[in-house]
Amino acid sequence: MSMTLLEATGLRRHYQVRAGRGPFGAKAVLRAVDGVSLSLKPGRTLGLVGESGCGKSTTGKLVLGFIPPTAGTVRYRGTDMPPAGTPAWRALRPRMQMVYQDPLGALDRRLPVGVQIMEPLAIHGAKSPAEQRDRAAGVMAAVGLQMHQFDRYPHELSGGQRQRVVLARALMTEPDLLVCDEPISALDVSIQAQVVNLLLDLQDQMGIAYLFISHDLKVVRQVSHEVAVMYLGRIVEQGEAEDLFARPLHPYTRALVSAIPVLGPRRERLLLQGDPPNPVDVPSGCSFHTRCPFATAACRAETPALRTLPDGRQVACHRVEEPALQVAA
Amino acid sequence: MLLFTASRALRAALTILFVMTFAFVVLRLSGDPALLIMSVDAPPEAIKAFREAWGLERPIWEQYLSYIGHAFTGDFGKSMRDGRPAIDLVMERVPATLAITLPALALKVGLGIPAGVYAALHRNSFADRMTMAVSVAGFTMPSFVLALLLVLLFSVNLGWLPASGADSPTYAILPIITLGASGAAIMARFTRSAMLEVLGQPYIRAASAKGVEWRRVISHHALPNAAIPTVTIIGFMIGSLVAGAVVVESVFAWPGIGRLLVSAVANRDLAVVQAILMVIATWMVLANFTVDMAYGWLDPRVRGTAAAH
Amino acid sequence: MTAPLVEVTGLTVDFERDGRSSRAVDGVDLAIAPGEALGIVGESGSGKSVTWLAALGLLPARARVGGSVRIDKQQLIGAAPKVLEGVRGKRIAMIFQDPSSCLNPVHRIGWQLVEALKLHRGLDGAAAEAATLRLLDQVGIADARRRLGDFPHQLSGGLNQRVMIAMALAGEPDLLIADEPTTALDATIQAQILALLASIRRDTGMALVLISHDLGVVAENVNRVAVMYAGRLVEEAMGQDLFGAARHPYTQGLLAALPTLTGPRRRLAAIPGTVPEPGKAPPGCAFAPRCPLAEPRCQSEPPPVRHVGLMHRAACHLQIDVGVSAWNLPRAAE
Amino acid sequence: MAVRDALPAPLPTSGLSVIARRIARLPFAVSLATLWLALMVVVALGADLLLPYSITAFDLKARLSPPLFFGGTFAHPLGTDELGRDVLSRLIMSIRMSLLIALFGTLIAATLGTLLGILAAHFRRFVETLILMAIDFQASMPFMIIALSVLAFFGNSLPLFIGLMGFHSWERYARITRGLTLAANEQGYASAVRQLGAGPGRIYGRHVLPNIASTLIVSMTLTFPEIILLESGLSFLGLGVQPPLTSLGNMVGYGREYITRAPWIMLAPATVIVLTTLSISLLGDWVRDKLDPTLR
Repeated sequence: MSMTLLEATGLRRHYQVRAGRGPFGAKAVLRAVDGVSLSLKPGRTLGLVGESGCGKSTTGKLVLGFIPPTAGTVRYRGTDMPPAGTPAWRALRPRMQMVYQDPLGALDRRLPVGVQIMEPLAIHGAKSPAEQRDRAAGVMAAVGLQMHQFDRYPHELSGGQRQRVVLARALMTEPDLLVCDEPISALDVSIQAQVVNLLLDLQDQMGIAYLFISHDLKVVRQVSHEVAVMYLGRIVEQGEAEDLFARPLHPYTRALVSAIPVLGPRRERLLLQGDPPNPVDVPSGCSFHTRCPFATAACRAETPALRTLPDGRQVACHRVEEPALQVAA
Repeated sequence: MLLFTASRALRAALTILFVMTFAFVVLRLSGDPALLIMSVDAPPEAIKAFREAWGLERPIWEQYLSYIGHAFTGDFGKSMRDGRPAIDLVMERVPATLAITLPALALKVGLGIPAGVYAALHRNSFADRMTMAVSVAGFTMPSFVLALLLVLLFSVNLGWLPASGADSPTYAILPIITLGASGAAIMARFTRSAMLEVLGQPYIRAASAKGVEWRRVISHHALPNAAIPTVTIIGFMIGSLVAGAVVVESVFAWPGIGRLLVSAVANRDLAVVQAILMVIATWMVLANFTVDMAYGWLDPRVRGTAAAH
Repeated sequence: MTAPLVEVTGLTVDFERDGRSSRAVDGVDLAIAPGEALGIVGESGSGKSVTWLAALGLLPARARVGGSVRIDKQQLIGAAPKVLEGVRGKRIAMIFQDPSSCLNPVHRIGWQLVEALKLHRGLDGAAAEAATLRLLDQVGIADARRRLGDFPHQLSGGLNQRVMIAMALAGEPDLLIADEPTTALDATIQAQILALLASIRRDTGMALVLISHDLGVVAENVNRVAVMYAGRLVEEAMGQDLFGAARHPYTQGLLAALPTLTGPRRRLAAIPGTVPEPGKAPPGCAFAPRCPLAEPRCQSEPPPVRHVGLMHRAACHLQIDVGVSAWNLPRAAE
Repeated sequence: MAVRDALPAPLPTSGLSVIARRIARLPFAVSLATLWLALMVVVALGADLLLPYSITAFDLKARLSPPLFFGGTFAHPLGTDELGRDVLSRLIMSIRMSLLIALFGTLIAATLGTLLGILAAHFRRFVETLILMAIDFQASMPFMIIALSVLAFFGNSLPLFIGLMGFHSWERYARITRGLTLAANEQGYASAVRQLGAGPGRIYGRHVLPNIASTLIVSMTLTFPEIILLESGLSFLGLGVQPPLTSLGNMVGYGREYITRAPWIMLAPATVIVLTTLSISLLGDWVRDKLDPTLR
């Protein structure tokens, strides 16, 4: 089955900000997301990587219809996403859920976790309390929680257990889509693998599609079928996960991959100069040209489109096919 | 910096306009202003003259504009008690109020800040607990109770100081102590918590790690940062000097604005009340403006420079 | 091995709260040779940062510190404030995780650098300014003269960490302790900062203690690695030995739990359970409740730190052979 | 996947033993404060039963009689005033009146402020700007002055006076509620529940309000004594509670005339004011420390 579960086209999200302070501060536009298109098939995982401020979290919220896009559309199973807060939007929630970076923040610390796990069913009111409880017991077992934890409060659980609670709550309505926003970043190293394995197992068993947002390239590679790399609100490269990290083409992806410290032998490193530009003041042309070691005049003038190469890889770079660039790599 | 100043000045002007509008709306809501201000037994032709002068027959927005116009020239009408312009009555009381509130402010700052800093630096020590105990007492003791206790002790029992009036500088001593003591308590408490907050910041530990000796960490790293929130509370104290003096001036029969306000409220002398309201609002706004400027000077983060992200 | 520059012996740290005390560091022994780079790896609550804050006397008053930390025979634990102030920044400098909140927000960058220079080199006026510019240049800050007048909030996290490093260099220390220096920074900026630290070490011969939760960061930047868990040192070895032939089940578990950037994807080996809360470590080996090989004595007796190879120490009752992983043994299969 | 978790020992379930242990751990000062407040509540609730005399009953034979132990009698344990009215009786009625005003004032301020805060956080944009402007205005004028002008313009009546007290510090609740609600809406639990498909009623009623309740209650321990002080200050000046009703400030104001001859008229209510505000502040500080350990 190759029907598309989720299709986002030309998503933009701009914010009005003041560059200075006070009512006289000059207005500026912060382009958090600036023309992102992506699609996701059932049971597949799309990884979204990038550094802080690249718009990956905003993309996650746009895809769920949680915040309205400035431009662009999101279609779920072929129908347009209704505006947030409307009954139609709410009715769609059981189909798509979110997993958060900070599970303690995403849980209500004054309610026992069991009550919170059952809440989606209570909201969409389909089942009797007894049925809700049965379902909760099943889901808790699936995510590796024990029934005696049903009456615990979030602060009485460890970070890994809390993330399991958040997952259990998300799974109650048997969604097709989970948007995971940095789901393991706040966890201790020895706990991260538990949650990664759990996510993979759940996908196997339930056929859920994931939009997996993270700054951690290693983890994204571990869980994703396909990976998109974002820089300043745009996707600069997208491709099959193992291939993308083994053979990054866009200079930014190459720098990012080479910047990740690894245990094995040291690799050649493409060290970028300076900081990423302020998203309020995105450079003209290719937004990466200010830090790109291969930038030319054309890069400064013209924004490269995301093109599909013969091997299926998508890259937004003017020079990606030039031999000079291949040699320099 | 210029933009910062301009935006604060605009805010100050807006607040004053807000207060005027407040007075206008409340006055209209409360009945016929002419009757309220002139009192019911005023001669009908005087009321008519008043209505014409204030344009009470005209549409409400015209009345509003004319009211604002009058208010800006300091014309709030005449006091119904002695027929003098209200604003004159108020302005002649200003020196008396300042004579007790300014020394009291010095007392609050001079006593409260060192006590608060000391308490924070010697946290959980006996001195800290004592400072906090005194400060809680100062916070919970109403000024009129403190005033009366001081009178009971120093005037009635010991006979050292006069209890009420304003015949010589010694009459100012008890009002100043009353005003200063509770303010100093609040100041100490606030300074202590500001200081503790700063001492917990990473840059304090980083300064120590750099090898800076502890005394210098306090004087050059902690105090300038703790000063920022402290200035807010000083500004608020300056702004509410007059308000704080209302009760104390009444207890000690001190001829300042506060006492005038109380008698004006009791007699419903609305022209005087309005004039005082505006004087206090202007004072408050000036104080806030000064604090904002001091803030900009103390805290580079609010100076409004275009920051790198 | 040459005479150590810094020697930590039997260091303990207890935090008191509400009359109860909890042990954050429990008998840590470490030695750092001049010019050496030592990595310290551990999860939150492992005591890896507290160890060094205790050494420099930077912990709050409710911490009780025992044991010994010496730099060239000079005892630091219990030393007078004057002695400690002479060591901090001058002999041992320290940089922290969140550079933007470690710089004083109300002082200009230049002022803060000059303060350090005046303190450690007695420089003033024009000489201090020249030295400041040199330092900023050394840490790779372009346009140094303009940056002197900036406040920390005007700089990015990466630039602020460079300033912190410049400040640490002001005292020309023998040892720099970098406590998670890149955790708050993005990957590309992290690479810049780590490269900078490496080049400074090449130029100055300064020793480095790099504290991190990221095994990759440590692997790429130090010679020797110590692994801490729940306030204790569990394993210590040269980098290639530790990452190639770890002998402690915890270290082995950490390595097996780590996804890779190259090679085929395999299922991660997850360490079950959770990190014990500070002060709630079990009486025996702190890792026993999560260890696939734990025996009864592991629950009751703390394991001794034993030499298991050349410059390789591990704190485990079971002497696991080279090349054997606790996580591949049949008993670990659940 | 098996997860072996160290299970924390189950908490003791007997409610009574928990309460007993909590009381044993109360600091001495806090216990005293709690006792005093309990006494005040009993007095306020049972005023009609406790009253030895009517507050307007004159006893002209016993004018200005001193309290017990200062030469007085059991007939008037706290002495009498110029007209021979029993100070204890007046004090009991005053406590009821002052606590009543402070209670209603606090409730009005908390309700109004919380509501406005939630509205601001929910609707954002224009509604929020308007509410923020009102907060700024309220915070930039000393409330004493606002209160005095309103009293001057509208005259005085008890319902108006109580309503006026309710306007004191509403902006504190509005500010806290808006801040916490925004935080919860941005990335916290409220956002998570909204993503589950919950409507505003469930989000605010079941999640946000219970979560911020403790902060609001701590704020009420600040507002309550402030309103007692404000009310007694205004009543002291003769601008608050009007005779024949009586409040603590009112009594002090009246007793001030007799400060040389009969200081007890003024000292009795003054002591009650100070002890009550002090007790609430102590209790509030203690509760705040317990609720938020980071403040210590």
